[in-house]
Amino acid sequence: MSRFKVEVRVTPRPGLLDPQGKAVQHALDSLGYEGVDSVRVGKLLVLELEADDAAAARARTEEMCRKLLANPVTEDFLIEVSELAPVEAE
Amino acid sequence: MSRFKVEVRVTPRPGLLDPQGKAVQHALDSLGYEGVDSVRVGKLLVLELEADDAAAARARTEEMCRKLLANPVTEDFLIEVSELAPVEAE
Amino acid sequence: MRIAVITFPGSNCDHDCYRALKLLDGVEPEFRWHRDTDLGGVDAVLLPGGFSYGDYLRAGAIARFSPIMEAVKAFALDGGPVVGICNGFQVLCESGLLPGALLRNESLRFQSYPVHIRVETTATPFTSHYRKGQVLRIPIAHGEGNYHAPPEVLAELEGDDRIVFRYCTPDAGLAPEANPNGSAHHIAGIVNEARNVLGMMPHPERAVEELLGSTDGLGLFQSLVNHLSAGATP
Amino acid sequence: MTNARTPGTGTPERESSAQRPEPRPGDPEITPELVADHGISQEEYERILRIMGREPTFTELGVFSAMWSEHCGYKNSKRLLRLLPTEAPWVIQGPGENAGVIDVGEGLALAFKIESHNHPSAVEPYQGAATGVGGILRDIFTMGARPIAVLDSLRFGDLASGRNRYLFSGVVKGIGDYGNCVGIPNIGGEVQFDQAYDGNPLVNAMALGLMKREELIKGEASGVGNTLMAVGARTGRDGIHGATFASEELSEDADESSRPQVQVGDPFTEKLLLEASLELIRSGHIVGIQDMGAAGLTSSASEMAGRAGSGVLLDTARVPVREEGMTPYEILLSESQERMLVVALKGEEDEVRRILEKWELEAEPVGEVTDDGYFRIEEDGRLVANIPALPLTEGCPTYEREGSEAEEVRRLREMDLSSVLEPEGDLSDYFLELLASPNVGSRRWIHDQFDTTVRTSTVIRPGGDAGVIRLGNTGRGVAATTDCNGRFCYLDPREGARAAVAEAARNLVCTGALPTAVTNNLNFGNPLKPHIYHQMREAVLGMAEACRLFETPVTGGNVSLYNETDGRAIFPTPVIGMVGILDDVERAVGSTFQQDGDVIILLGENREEIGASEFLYHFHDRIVAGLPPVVDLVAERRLQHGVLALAESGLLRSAHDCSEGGLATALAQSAVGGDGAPRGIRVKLHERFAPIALFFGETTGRVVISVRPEDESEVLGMCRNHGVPARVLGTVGTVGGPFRIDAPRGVINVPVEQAHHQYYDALPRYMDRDEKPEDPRSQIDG
Ligand SMILES: Nc1ncnc2c1ncn2[C@@H]1O[C@H](COP(=O)(O)OP(=O)(O)O)[C@@H](O)[C@H]1O
Ligand SMILES: [Mg+2]
Repeated sequence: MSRFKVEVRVTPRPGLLDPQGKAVQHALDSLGYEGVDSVRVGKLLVLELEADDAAAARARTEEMCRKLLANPVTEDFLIEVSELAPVEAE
Repeated sequence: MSRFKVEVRVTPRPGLLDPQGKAVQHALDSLGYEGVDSVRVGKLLVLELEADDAAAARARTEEMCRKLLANPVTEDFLIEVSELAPVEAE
Repeated sequence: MRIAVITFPGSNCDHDCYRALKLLDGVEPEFRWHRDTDLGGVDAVLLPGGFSYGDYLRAGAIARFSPIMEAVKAFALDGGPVVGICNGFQVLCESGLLPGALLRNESLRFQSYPVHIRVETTATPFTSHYRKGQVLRIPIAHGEGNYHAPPEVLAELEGDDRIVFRYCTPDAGLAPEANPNGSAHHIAGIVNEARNVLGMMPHPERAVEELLGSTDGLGLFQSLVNHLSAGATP
Repeated sequence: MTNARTPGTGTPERESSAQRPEPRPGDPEITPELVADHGISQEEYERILRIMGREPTFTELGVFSAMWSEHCGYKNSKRLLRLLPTEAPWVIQGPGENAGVIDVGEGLALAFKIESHNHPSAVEPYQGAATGVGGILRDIFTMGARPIAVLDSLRFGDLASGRNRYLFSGVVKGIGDYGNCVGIPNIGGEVQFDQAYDGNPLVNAMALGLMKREELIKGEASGVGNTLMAVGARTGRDGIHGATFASEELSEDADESSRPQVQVGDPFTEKLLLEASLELIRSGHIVGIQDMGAAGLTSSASEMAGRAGSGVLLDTARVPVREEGMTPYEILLSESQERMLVVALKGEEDEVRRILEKWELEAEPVGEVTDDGYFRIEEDGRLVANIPALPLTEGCPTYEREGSEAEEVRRLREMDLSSVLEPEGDLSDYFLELLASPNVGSRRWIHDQFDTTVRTSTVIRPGGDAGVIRLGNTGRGVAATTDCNGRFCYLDPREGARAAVAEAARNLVCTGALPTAVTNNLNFGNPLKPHIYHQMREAVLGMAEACRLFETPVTGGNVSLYNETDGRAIFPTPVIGMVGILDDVERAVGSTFQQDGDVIILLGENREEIGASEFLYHFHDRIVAGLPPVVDLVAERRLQHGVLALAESGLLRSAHDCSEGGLATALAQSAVGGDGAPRGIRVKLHERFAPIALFFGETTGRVVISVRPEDESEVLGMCRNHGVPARVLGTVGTVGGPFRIDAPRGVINVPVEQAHHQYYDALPRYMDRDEKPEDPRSQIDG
């Protein structure tokens, strides 16, 4: 068993309107930041969990995403796992 | 000039109450996912912009974060830059 | 006397504020557009509620960069009275005119109903008409009203008598059930150090007529008018 | 047997064949499969061939498919809708426009309409509900009216299921976030939970708007040479074929297959669009405006041409888009939100643009009004579609079908329920449990998430019988409500629809408002099934009869069919949205008891009815059976006049209608409702029949009022004069006192705090705690 830090990036599906992104881009524009072609705003979830190994941590998170963390109709997700420490080390 | 994809992760500052994280953790709990020790919910901003190089892209994004994208009282931010393509290639 | 009501794209309480101010003798409310750069010599400024720029990034975050906000800042630093209600409070925090930030309600839900708030200090241009400890019944309507500030800032607010309103029970008690959003120290409204900038989440402009259920908000506007007319007669 | 009706004569075949679009590279070939995929029947396709005088292009096929969908073409409901009364001296605009409009005095006009977003909400509750509110608001402000209130009529399956809780919380949040951001107060609505709506929630949103009479503008493309401008948000690929989708049954894998049809709402842009549109309308630079709603640019442009009897020429390459490479087909059918089509006076396009720019929005010329009666589309100057406008908008075949009642329904209606009525004696436990039923308990959990007081004109917030808004500074007010009991309608659609109209009117008069006009939302299953068509026809007949008698004409509405999941239809749910006028808004009456010692009076009569009740559903295995309560429209009419007279004379301290949960529940709601502290009551009933029916039966035509003791005899006298049965039941007690109802064969006796707690805990017990672990998404932010 180890502890893992899992980052889940949840982003609006391509093609869907992203009003938040639009508003931010507009604001950056009017603040004079040129050359920003696109802004999408999503969610970042940072979890800490215990699992046997990185693959298990990822698999479990994937399931959580499908069930809860991301809305399959409007959002995509991406998972990144990094090991924190073996559980004994705690 | 190149185009860069810049990911900005905006997270609630440590110590700050994160009701959304709490709610997600709670929901995971009630779904029977054990061993999830901590959940923090933040924002993910994905920008596409043009800049001379990665360092310039980062510097510019840092400024945007300080000015607009994150609230220094409540949020931290982390920037990740990756090159998409030289602008000529477009 | 002339009071500016600022309209940002997405403001939706600007007309309500205008209407409330109109009820007071001698007050001439005037709208100012977010792109204006000049307040035009008004005596006070009101930042109304709503969802400036949709509140899409953070409530008030984008509005603070509106051209008019430069003028509002200068006006405030010069001692002019400024009131931010709901989204206006959020804009004031984002622009640094007030300390702290307003986070998502602890319930994660938008909450809209009449709450009770206790007047904590009458030593401001906005509350002289009330009694200290007086309980007002005023509607809230917000999703991000959970006031947050670092401990040292909260201590300063407490120590300097800068907490103007706290959420309370009908009989003036402080209780978690009476706090609609999880706000630190039950804070519903604060002033800046110079005491001329007020930010509050509840909507006093929605409590100025018996027909609509309460007139408890009138005192705030009356206090402001008294303050201004006292200053106007040297 | 279907029997299609041929539309207006003279299909202009010659001209259309003269201007035949070249096939567009990349477009698929027209095959029978492709036609079928567009939801177009063989018979309909033949009609298209006749109208066109040739085979349609792919783009044209898409256009027909959208315009002849049930959603836009009303092919299965149009003939029934003709049965509804639509006229009265105060009706300024009846059905056919974006919204109905009535005269409300003082030179003011009220626009109002209801609209469904059932299918989108089933797939994505948050966005589905949000965009539903967005659409109905646009319908209002495109008439020139400023939206002043919204209401929402909702149906969900049983809250015991996590999926239903997810849908419910998502829909409520979506409605709230959208309306709150635009700044329109929510003043009421309704929600019913029943397993009949499992997997197929109903989300009907209603909006009201106010304007000066002369500010009324229509959705007409008139004035040859005038410029069509696309205004507001850019066009993306979202919601392509939403109108066709809304006319299909949902299947198990709806989530997967419907993905591309999800539309995302942007209430901030809506708010800007609202301000810009009203400014535009008042500027005089435009002659017509319409929301690009269902079927997007296609329906707005063709309907505007159809109404004006003109034609339009559009170039899709000029439409501002969000994504690259969009085809004319996609641009024409996209249902991207927060867009308008505007007809600007020739030469005044720049003024239009300037107004939009002030609100940080775009306005682009995309075409012009023509006089040839054609809906003509070009892509960068090359013709891609050329369709006669009138046959396109009006020529959709309409069907009248055979209907027959389902055998099952007859059986349920005739079911023997006598054993249900057996319990006697102390019925307090039944009472307390019923108060906490999701169908009876307080809706505060819902409307606390809605801004109800923005615009500082809300006189009665949600929680009473109807919402009341003051009308500017006129001293007048408007009340609004939505009502329908799907169970009544299931067991007897005609009676159920009559009951819905009666309940709506009763809710209005309880606040002191005179019922004035109706908008309606017909939510039904698949009309091709005889028992569904039967439900539709019966419901419309019942609605028509009641509306005629009450002098509340129908000025508009919406039809949502194919509300079925895996072949099972929802209850027939003809939702009534009704508005009423208060001459003196200061006289508005609330529904809560005010003062101890006040006299409680029942208007109307108790009957031994228990059919179709919440009691039955809740305590007897979710059964929906028995005869729904009888509706006596003439007695209802007298009751309405009586209550109104009492309200106008200022004699009412409170008035509350009896509905779900019956008389005991109505008394409890008046005792514990409102923002004040709960008051006990002491009530004696004399009926000797089964106390279960007496306390919990849902007999219609009853109103509980309270009056000052000194007014009692005057009130009873007025009731006599109006022919309204009235009887003193008892008195209002003190804050925190006992809540007690005595009857010959039963009693309810509880501390009022307990009733209070049960009533307000009804929804939180499901939504705020995790007693039900399979309920994940409803608990976190969507
Ligand atoms: N979905 C909703 N949105 C807003 N208000 C609602 C909703 N559902 C119910 N309400 C409000 O709650 C109160 C009770 O509703 P309901 O039980 O339908 O009353 P009635 O039976 O008198 O029509 C009404 O004021 C109604 O407007
Ligand atoms: Mg109702």
